[in-house]
Amino acid sequence: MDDPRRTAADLGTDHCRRPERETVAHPTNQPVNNQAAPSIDGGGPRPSRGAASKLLRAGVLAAALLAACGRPARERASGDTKPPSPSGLVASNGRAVATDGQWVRPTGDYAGTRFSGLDQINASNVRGLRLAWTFSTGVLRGQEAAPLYVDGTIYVVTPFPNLLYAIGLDGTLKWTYRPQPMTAAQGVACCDVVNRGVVYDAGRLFYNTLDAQTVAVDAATGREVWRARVGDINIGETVTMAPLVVRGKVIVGNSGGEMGVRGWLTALDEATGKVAWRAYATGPDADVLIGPGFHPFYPQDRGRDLGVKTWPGDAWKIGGGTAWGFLTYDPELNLLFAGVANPGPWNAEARPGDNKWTAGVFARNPDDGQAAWYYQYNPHDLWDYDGINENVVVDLTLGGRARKTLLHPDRNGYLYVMDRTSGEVISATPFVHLNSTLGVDLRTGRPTENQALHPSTGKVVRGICPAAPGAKDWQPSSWSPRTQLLYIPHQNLCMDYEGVEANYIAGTPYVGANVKMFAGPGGYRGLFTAWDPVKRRPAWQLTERFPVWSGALATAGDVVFYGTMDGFFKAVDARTGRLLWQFKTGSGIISQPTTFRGPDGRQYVAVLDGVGGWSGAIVAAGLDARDSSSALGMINAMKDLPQYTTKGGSLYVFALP
Amino acid sequence: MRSGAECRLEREALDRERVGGGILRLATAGARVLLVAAAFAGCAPGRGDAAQAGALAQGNADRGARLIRSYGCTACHTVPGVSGGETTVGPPLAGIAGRAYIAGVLPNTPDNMVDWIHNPPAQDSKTAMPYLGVSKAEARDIAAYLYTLH
Amino acid sequence: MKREAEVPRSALHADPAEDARDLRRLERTWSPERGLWGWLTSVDHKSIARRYVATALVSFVLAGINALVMRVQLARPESHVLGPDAYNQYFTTHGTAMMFLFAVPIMEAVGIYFVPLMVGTRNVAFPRLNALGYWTFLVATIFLWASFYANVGPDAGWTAYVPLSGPQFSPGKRVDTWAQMITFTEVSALIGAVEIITTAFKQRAPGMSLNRIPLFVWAEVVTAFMILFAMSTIATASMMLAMDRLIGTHFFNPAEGGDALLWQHLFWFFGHPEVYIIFIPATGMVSAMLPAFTRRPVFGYTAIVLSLIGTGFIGFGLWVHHMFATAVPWLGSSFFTASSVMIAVPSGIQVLCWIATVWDGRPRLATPMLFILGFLVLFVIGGLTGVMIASVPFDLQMHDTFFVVAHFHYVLIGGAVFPLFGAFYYWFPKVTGRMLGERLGKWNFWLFFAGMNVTFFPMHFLGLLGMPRRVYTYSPDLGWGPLNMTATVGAFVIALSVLVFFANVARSLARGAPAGDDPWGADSLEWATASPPPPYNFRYPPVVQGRAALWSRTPDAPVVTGLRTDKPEILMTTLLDAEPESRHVHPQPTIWPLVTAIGLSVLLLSLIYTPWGLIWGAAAVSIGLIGWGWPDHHRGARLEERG
Amino acid sequence: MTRPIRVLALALSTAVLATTSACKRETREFRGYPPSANPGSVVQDVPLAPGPRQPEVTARSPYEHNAYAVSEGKRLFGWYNCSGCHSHGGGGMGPPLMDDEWIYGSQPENIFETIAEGRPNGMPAFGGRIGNDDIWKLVAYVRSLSALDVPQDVRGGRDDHMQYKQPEQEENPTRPKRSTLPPAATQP
Amino acid sequence: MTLPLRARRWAAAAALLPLAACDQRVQSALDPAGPQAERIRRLMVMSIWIAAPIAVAVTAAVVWAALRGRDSAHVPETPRADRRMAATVAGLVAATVVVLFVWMISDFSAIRSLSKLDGRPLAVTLVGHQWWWEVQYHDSVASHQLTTANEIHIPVGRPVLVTLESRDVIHSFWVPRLHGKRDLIPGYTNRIWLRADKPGAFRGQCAEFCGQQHANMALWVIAEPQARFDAWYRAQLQPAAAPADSTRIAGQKAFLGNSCVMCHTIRGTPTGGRNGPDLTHLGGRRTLAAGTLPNTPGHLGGWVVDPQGIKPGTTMPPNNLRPDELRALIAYLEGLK
Repeated sequence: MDDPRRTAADLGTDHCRRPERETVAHPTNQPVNNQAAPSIDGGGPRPSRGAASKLLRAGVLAAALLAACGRPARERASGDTKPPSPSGLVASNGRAVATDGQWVRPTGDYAGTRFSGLDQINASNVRGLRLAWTFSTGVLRGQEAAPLYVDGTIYVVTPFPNLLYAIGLDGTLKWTYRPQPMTAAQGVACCDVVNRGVVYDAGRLFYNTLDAQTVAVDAATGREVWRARVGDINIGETVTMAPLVVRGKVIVGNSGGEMGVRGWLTALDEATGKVAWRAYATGPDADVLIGPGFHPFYPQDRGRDLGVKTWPGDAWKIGGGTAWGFLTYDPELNLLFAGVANPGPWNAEARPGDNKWTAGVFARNPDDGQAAWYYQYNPHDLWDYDGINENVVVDLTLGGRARKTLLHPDRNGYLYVMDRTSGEVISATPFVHLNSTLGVDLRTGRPTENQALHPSTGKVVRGICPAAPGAKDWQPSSWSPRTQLLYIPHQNLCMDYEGVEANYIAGTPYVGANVKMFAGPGGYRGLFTAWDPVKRRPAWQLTERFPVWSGALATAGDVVFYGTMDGFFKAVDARTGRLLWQFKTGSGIISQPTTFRGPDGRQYVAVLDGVGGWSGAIVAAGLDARDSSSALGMINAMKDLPQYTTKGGSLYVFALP
Repeated sequence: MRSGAECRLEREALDRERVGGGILRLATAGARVLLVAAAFAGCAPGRGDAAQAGALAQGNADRGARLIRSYGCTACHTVPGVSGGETTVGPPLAGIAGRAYIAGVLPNTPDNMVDWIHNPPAQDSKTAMPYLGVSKAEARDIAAYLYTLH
Repeated sequence: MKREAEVPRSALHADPAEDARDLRRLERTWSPERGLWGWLTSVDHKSIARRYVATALVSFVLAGINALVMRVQLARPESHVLGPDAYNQYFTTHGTAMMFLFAVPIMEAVGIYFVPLMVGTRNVAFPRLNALGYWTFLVATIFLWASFYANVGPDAGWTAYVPLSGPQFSPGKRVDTWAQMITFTEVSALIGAVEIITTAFKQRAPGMSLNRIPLFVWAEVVTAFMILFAMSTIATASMMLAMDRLIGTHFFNPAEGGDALLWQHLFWFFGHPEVYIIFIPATGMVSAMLPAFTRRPVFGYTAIVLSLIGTGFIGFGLWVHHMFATAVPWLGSSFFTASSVMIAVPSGIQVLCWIATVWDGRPRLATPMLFILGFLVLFVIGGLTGVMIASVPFDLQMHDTFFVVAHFHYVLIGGAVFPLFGAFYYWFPKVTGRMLGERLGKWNFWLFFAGMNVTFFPMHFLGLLGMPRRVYTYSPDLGWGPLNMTATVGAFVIALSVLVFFANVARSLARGAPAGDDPWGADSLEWATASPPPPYNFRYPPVVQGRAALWSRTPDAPVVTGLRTDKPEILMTTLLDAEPESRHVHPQPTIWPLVTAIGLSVLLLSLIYTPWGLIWGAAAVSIGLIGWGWPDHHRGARLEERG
Repeated sequence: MTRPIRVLALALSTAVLATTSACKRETREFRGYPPSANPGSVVQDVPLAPGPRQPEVTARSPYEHNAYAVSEGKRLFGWYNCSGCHSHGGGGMGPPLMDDEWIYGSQPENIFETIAEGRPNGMPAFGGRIGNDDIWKLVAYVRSLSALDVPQDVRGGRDDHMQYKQPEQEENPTRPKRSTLPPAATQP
Repeated sequence: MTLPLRARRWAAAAALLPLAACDQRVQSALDPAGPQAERIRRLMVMSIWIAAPIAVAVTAAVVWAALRGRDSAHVPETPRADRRMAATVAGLVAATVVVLFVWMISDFSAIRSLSKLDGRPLAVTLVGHQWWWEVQYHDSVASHQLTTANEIHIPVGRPVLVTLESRDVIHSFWVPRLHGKRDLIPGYTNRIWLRADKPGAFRGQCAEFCGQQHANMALWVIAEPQARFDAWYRAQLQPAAAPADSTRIAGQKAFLGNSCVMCHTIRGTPTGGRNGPDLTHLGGRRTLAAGTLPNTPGHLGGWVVDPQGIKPGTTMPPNNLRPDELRALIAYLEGLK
């Protein structure tokens, strides 16, 4: 559906005329949505069915739409010249949504580009952007969610207690859904009680509550359709991620890598909430859903039951490998790209071995969950370098060859360009100052560890860069097909790290490390980088006082939006990085900005403020900065944040006057 | 072997030490020295006649002392004459020969004692004292030793 | 005053009445004031040294009681006389007190008493400083024992290895009391060292050139130099430990880049010389006593002096042999093995010289001589086991076992306490004017000798059988019971012998035979004055004509005259040949050392609780120092008045 | 010689008396207090009452002024993963403990109850998993973090770990503040 | 004047007597079971053979010197006599130097023979804790690594490279029948080579004062033929068998429902405590509480309920269990072979 080749070509254009878009965007005319099938079926709960037939139906419909839209004017990517495959046609459907001016899932499209084809707001007029209205969510913890826009309604999910608001484009509250998660869940949420968003599909909204439930809510009425308990908070499982709905399945992963949980990725039936499959990150192949179709590129990932053999004793049962990042999907290959988080505990001495299948990425078939390939960014992860960062589905021409690639800015500081068909690393280039590794060996696919910074129990190792949150944490980047740049919001943090004995007690933290973070070289803590994956260097780079903990948003107007933790919502020139406009919000921003076009034809930009998350816990949870190990050591780097911002939690909607 | 009085003295000394009075501590140090001097002077054995006790329980008291240690009775009971920790899980067995009841449930007869040692939960299902696999014969030896503890 | 009569007539006043007045004036000038005030302000080296000895003996007895209680605990397996917590305090306090509060100070104290007498001067070089040294030592003693009896006794071993003694594993103030107590004793020991060096080098009687200095004085001088270097090291170390514990530095915290082994290096760089700081004065005592009991000078004066100096140097080069088990590289440990073996050579030279002295002399088996003979036997055994554990492989097996306990008790009791007890018998008449009883003395010796061997010889075997030291209990299955029981019996025999000693002292103080000036017919200058010596030591400081000062003295030997009697004047002489150089007016008794010591105590004790103690204490110390240094223009007048 | 000895003895005994108060501070109590009591029997909730809850106490904290217990509490704080949520007093997943805000009360019995019974916003109930005696040690340590009624000289030393906070001895005592409503009550 | 000698001899005899009677030599440096301990024992014997005659000679010389001149007239100090004596002393000093040199050379040769053993070693990491030992066996396959406690099983004849680490204070690893000691120092990683040349159980004990329970911090090295060792290793790799009978099921419930889980691990159950020893195969160990108690149900029961009575100050808290829970727990733990 969201074939990035096509998005690359199409989204920059405005050749599809607006009235058509508006028509298809009307709620009564649902097929424009990514999952085209439901309305063809006549609405209602769609039964789960064979992938092939669904694909076909979607494809046919999408082809029609594509024809209506017309061919893109500017053909940039080579892929465009290829005859459209069925899946490619489906992908175009997704593009249609994006260009259409709606925003139905946090990642924007399946490819995870977070690119909007809207260009009403552009580099020349963004200076005139005005606040349209605000809406207080009433929850003062870290707001990491993306406001969705579907058919004249904005949907916002708050952190715990995970309220879901439907707000009209004039700012009126339409309804509120209260899932009432268990309060105890707050006690096992490692890094603030955040929620990363809700996803819309076929008239329903799907999201996860902190106490590990997935709920489906009727988008029109706010009534609960189903609710599925996917995890158990008593063993430390929470869910904070935004699910992905693909091919009739709601894909959910757990959080709790710091609590000694066993990570999993689960597909729930979109209609009923029943578990379709669950793929664990550790354990025997049967649990990980590794079968005959599994063909990892690198030899160290081949072998039976590596999810057990690369762990001592029972450690794999509490070995982490959660999946709390943004998932992306390539309809053409029918592959879901799901990052796997760090192994637990942080103290690596408790888990000698490569600790598969953690700190890497799985390509899975969303229909049955079977793994196609796997790549481990950080074998035997030493520093909490989760592999959950987004894998943006982009096609690039590399060395004269068109490649189907994934762009993955990893926490370890390398920007990976990978072949998404095979899992081969094409290039891995540092995009931030780092010293924890000395490069990635492309032959073996393994990073070369810096032995001098190898942590051990009872020994403080100083100056490890990047720090535990990595060069870039969850905050999603955005790819602009117009500029061919990846806009990465990230941080420049280093840390002192000491391993301590990790003691597993179910339901309590299982970390085993004392950490103390501080700004990396340069003294600034935040960076916003426009990265050219072909030339493997930054096009431009901005520095910020605090980590840029918000997502990025690129638009066809060649404007890139992001927010800062000291509460500025910024628009910068996509080609130069020049600051074009900024707005001071009530609290720091750590959420994902989105943009959409309202029924009135105006382009809106929406963002939530409300500082929090791991980096903002000092404000959101009122931590005491005298203890530099608070919030897993993040506090030491954020001691001055309370001087710049306070708690908040409001939706800001901007538009040109 | 120290007399019961001596043990008591010593325990009192210990208690005082726990209380931790400064001058008391000096005094206890002195008391200890005297105690040991007394011990070396050759105090009377603190136990009754082993042969008599053995006859009572039809066992061998010396073997019983060894069994008490090897089965770990001393992990819960303080048994005069058998080395072990200062444990207070079960009652101290000093003077058990003169007690009316065993574990508060059985009259203190040699047979009951042997049965109790052999399998305590069988005598009282609520007891914390576990079945240790002590055979009847061994239990008789142990009982023989215990009956030397007047 | 017999010897006074031998003073050449030329030195005396022509008028006997004037002479008597002059003597009275001299006496008034040097005597402390009367009453408690006089006691508190005294700067006389003899009274201060007596206090040192008395205080150190209190610690000896208390630490000995600790040892007895520990021996009782260990006499049988799994006994419950002491719990682990108490036992750890007992053995730590035992070791600490024996080393820091008994052995080192008493050796220095004997030096403070006898060095001025032996070099023929009237007081030590810095008498007020000397008083300060004692007061700080007294505070240290009270402090350690008070905290022990208050259940705040240090419990990390007298070596106080980090991290065990660090902030995380030694909660409370137990180790802080230890560290600060060490600081106190360091202050006092360093003061004593300065006194002894200066006195021995600048205040010798005319004619006592370097090669005529008595061996005891040589030993004290070498010791004093060792103290200067060793004590400053431990001062650094204990300060670092206190800072780690108090203000969160990380000198010894391996996690933050500190080093747990650094402590051991610093400690043993002090700790090994410490053994020689205790042992060398003891050898000096032996050399001082031998002539009197063999009726000939010690054989090989030069060899012994060079051995002492050699020991002083080599003593600093073998500390790592305490640390072989920490995995020192083989090459490095070989070096330390070699130096540890090498130090046996100077010790061996001394032992051979002493045996030669006895061999060639006419031994008189009085109690001091018995202790010397006992010393020779025990010290040789201790020395031989010392050479054994200097070997890396041997040490790897026997380090931190009872073998080592046996070894160092042989060295320290045999090598230091035996000569010291001999010295008590030898010098008691000089200090008190009364002889100690010979019969009880012989009991004392034989009980001590027997007890010592019964206690410590079995410990060699305990070590070989695998018994580690510093264990509060052991399993009966290990078969260590009988040997331990033997050792405990021996400990009580030692205790009995010490009781006999104190009975002897008590008896002698009450009704001992009067000693006279020189009961032993000895050769050194302390016997050239009355027993006990008058406050001014010598009415006319002697002039030395030979190495054995008294034996070589000719009937018409000259004396020093012309020192004023209305002012406390002493004669300063040159370093090498002791030519008269200048007269020096001596400070008067004063309360300010005590005030300063109290200030210092405020500083060091409050530092246990808060870094602000440095500020408060500094203020308190400055009060003392200001008073101390306040110019006293009326002193002369006051002296006149008293005169 | 007798006079100095007398003075010495006098000084010694005075010092002994003066430091006797230190005994309690350094006493090491190894067995439980009481040796074997059922968790939860020590502190009981009261029925509904206005204002902050004041649990009924049947046993007083035995370890408020004991250096060893505080240090043991510090060890257990790490061992039982308290530090996982509360870090070393600064908080994280759980609220900070070294500040002056005490959501559920700052009295020893309040803290005991918090540990034993848990609190609705995520504090697990450790009663039954941690013995009463250990809980009291934890209470003593937790209170020492903000220097509540804990003499300076019994507070735990720093860990031989990373220096993650100022040495505890330097902390200025903070005055407890009680929030009358737990955050759970304020949530929609 | 022969008394001091006699006294010393008597002491030695008294000391040797119980030694001869003692058959408990599990921890004796005099009964080596490995090449290094044997080498050290030879050095010890040699040292004693050098030292004993010297001690005897000196004692004899002292006694003789003290007695011979006692009644003689004063021997005048003549330069000649002094020279003769000086020559004698110089000769003896020279002899001392020679003896010491020979002694030292033999030390050095012993040092050389201790440093490394030939052959592919079994790699074991020993981690010292207050007051127990954590034993980790290494393997290139992570899942074949093994963690156990207080007992090191080794194959007979194969060198073992023990890596020594500490998590708290300094400890010292000492198994006298195999080798000398080597410290476990926080911040340092030490190594020691061992080899047992005959099967047997060799007791070792912490030899560096490490706090309250230094005395009760022992461990056993158990040397077995390779085949038995392999079997043991394979068995240890297995998780704990699920309890079969009702008592043991109740025991497991008691284990999981009480404070045990805060510190201990039993593989196969949802426990992962690392503060205390791994108990997965507790029932197969010789001793409890780091060599303090024989592993019998009675000792186990007392230890679980009242560890502070047996090892005062140890880190294990007293446990408050219902009587039936206690009995079940004992059955469960003893069943973990």
